[in-house]
Amino acid sequence: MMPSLGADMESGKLVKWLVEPGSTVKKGDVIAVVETHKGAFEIDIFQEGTIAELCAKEGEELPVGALLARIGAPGEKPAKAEPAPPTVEEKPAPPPPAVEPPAPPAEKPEPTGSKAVPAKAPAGRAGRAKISPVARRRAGELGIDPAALEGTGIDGSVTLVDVELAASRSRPAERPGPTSSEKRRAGFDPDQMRQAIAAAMSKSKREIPHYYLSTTIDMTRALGWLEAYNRERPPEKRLLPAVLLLRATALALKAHPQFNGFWEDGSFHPGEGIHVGWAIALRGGGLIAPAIRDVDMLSPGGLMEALRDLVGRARAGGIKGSEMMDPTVTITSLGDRGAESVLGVIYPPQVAILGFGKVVERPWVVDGKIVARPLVAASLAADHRASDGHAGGLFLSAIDRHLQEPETL
Amino acid sequence: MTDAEIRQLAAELLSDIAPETDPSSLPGDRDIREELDIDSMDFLNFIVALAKRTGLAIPEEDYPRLFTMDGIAAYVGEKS
Amino acid sequence: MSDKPHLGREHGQHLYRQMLRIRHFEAKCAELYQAQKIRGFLHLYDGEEAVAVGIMETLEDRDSVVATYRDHGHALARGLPMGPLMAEMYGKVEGCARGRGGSMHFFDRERRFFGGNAIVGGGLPLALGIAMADKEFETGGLAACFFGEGAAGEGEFHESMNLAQLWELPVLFVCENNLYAMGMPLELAEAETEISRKAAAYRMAGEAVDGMNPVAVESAARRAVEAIRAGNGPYFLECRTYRFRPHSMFDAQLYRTRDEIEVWKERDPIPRTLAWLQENAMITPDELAAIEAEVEAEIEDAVAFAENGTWEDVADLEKFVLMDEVQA
Amino acid sequence: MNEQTGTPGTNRMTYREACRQAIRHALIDDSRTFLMGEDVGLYGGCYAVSKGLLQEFGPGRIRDTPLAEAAFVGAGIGAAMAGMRPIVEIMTCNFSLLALDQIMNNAATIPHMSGGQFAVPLVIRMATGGGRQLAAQHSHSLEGWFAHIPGLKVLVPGTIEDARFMLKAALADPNPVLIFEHIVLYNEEGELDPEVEEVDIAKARVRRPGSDVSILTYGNSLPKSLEAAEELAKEGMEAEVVDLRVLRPLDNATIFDSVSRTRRCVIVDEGWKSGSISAEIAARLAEDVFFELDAPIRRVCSREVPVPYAAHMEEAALPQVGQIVEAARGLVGAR
Repeated sequence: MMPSLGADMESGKLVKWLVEPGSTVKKGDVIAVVETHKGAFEIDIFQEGTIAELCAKEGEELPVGALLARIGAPGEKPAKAEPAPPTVEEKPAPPPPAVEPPAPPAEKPEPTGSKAVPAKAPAGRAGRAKISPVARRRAGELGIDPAALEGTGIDGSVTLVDVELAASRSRPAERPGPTSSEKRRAGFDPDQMRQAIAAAMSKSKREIPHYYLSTTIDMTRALGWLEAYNRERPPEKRLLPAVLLLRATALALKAHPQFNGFWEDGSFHPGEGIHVGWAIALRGGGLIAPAIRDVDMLSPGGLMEALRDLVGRARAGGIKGSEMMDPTVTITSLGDRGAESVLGVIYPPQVAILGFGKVVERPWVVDGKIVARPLVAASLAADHRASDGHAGGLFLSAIDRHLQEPETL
Repeated sequence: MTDAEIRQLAAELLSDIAPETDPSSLPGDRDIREELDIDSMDFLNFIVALAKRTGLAIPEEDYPRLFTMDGIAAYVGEKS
Repeated sequence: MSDKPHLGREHGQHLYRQMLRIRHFEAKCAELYQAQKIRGFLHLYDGEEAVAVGIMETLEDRDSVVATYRDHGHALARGLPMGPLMAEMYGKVEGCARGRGGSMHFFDRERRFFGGNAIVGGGLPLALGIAMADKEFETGGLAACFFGEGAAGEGEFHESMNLAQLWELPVLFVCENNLYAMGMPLELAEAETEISRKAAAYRMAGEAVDGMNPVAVESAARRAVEAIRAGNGPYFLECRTYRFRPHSMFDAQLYRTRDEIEVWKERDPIPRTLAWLQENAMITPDELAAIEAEVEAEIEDAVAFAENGTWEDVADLEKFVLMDEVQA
Repeated sequence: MNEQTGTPGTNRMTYREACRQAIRHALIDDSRTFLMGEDVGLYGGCYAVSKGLLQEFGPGRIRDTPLAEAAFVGAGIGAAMAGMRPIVEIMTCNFSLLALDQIMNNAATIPHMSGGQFAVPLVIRMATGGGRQLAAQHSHSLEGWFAHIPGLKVLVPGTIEDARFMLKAALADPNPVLIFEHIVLYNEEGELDPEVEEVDIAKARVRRPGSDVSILTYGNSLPKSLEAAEELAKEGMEAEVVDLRVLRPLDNATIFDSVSRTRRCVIVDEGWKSGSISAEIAARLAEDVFFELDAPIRRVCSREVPVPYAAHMEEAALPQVGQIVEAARGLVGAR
């Protein structure tokens, strides 16, 4: 058929046939030259077979879609010279050699009645992802491809929350277009990060019924062990107290798995592995909490290396998206400066966040006597849908117990 | 190393860690951790770098002497 | 016109002048329409001038007028200045409705001219309400409501006739029976072709009068107005008249014969009135020439006024869709 | 005064009584005001709204009319143009079609067409809506139709307070104002805030704040929507219910603000969907706050049938609480 070579092309003049009846053609062969108001174009073919009949004459002006030639199956005899009765069509007209994509395969019918399951493959045009207008706009602002996200909205559509969550989990560095390098540092746009934090934290406070527990842990043994450990090592091999907090938490989580995982679709899903999101404050504001994977399986030295690597890359903007998606639980530790205690906000869909204040020297009663001890306030903020306070108390106690046996960490 | 060289080195190492700051303009008696907003990991990285550049061991118990520029200058000057 | 022995010289000339103003004004309108200065529908009153002139002679400032879309004659006879009328037809903001209404919708609040209404029968209920207000506020005023015989086919006509009589409202119903509702001949439209008899069905006082004679119309209107002001409720005047020109500018007049038009033209109120004035020595050639000159000058001024007018700012398009206040 | 008064000495009254009090006070406040319509006097009003007013104010102020909607509505327009402040009652909005010429061609056009010379300070009250088994010539909701017409204001009191005070604001307005009173609401009873003595006729009102979905509605669909919101709250979904109150001119600001906050919207309208006020609102949302939407707009409207007589059929034809709940619930997806 006369192909449409442009939106404004209505007809074309067949200038020259480059094949004749009986010619064998294959996909990509040029079979004719057509003249249009934009000039002459070679017409190539998208089929294989034998030219059965040339329907259009050279010099003829034909509208788009008009029959140019019939193509038979490979090897098929060309039609006889005298025209066949017009009612007898051996083969349907070939599809136009246009650049239309093949029709999408028919979608498998969704099982009906399973209302709770969001339809993953949207039923829209040609499998196009369903993205809400605001989600699309926000994704554009954040430089995220919304079509790549898993939609949780109506009919599996990608909603604003999906975009905000993805933004908060992934590095929005691949943002296309010009960027204001003034504002951006190390791959993060502070405004975008603020928005992402705002979205995630708002969602958390809106949807997660938090409960909070805290306890004070005597760090004498842990720090003493650490001091001894570090004394024998050059600075680059030394550990930070954070390593002990991470290890103690990871080991406690093994015994209390209800704090390690996600609340999704109305129920708790335990995490596969203990991947601790470590909250890292970025210079100049903002916060990300990428995962250190399998903390329970790392040695203190290995963990320290992982931590150093993670913090370094976080500051430099080199966190992988998967590292943002991985955490099964989060720890926020204030280190040696800042406040004495912290009560965290759970990062949805996780179910718990541990908070460690700075280590402070305080009076402490040991064997009936008041002595100065380095203490840390440890807190647990947990999702009451997934666990109860009693279990939370046991979990905090387990962390304390592990910190009293630093050599086992 | 002279006092000035030590201070210059420290400022250079610190600005690697806190690139948006200007440690060289820091008053010598201020806590660099507060002034440059560096945390324990940053500080440890600073110690690692300082040890490497000066060849000093810098045991952990000496860390508190390295919280100010004046302290760093005195410490490195004394040990090297 | 010997049946009007008391018609004075001055008044006779006045009637003539008023009709002439309308006739010549409209002749100018037709010319300007063909010159595309005036667009839209243009319905000329040519032949019916005696009705508006005769009725308006009897009205006072406190009275109100509800007109039809063939409203040029009503407006001029009511005393609306010619310039703003012409400007209205030009669509200029200096028009009597800011160019919003055009030929069919002349309005003048000051002269209690409640608009040319282009829905046949649509003005009758308005006249009732105006009359209710006249009654409530005891102004002594009445509402003169013009409509064609075609309105008698509308429900609004009958509802209004009934309600006006029922509530004894001071309404002067003026039916301009020109025999054709657009192209629909009266005898094909109405079972009862004597429109004034319809009033009787509502127990309303009424009569039919020669609408080609301004003096006859005026004297009938005086009787009507007197009765209304006496508190007797509404009055119905059927004025039998004829329009010489087509319904509007784009009308081939397939529904009537040239002969019929010629017969009616013999009764043209303007030459007849002039002839009568001349026969009775109530007008001198100089006076006639002066009247004609005055009328021509007035029209010339009106055209100039319209030509010099300005277009309403498009930014004001939505102005008055909703009013900010009711004018005092 | 009569059985609809409610408990004497308190501010508790029915919607019907609120309508009556509104008329009564309007008649007391302004001698230019009168009530005119079919059976408003001797009969006391088809829905008993004007019961007792003839006795109090006499036939000059409470005018029974013949069955002639075009004439008495048109007379109301003329009287308004000539300085009065009429209240015209049309028994039910289906009958308003007999006066549509007057409302559309005169009341709505003359102010503009006269270049601002003639205002039409008229109020037309009419009963609207279904739910009383009155079948297809007494049950329709045509307010959306009238909201199509520039030059009119269209009010839809959905609360006792609005029934009580909208009339006053309408009469003070220099434009033709149509008030649609829902027949099912007449018997609704409620407390009037003694502090409130007037209401605006320009703004929509948030009757119930919420964060998850906006339900935009009016009239008798308002109580249904509030009930639906309570249902949704049990499921943890906070619906914001916006009472449109004024269908023309629509309060875009309040509508857009609410939907921009909740990002989801269900429009509940007892009118039909096709070419309706719900369609208009949906179109405006699509035009102006498209990029705030996080889900498609949903509408719960009457089924596209003449409202039938049989109770179960009528119920099926009109918007119901369950449908509103379902529509809102469906918008939040799986999260």
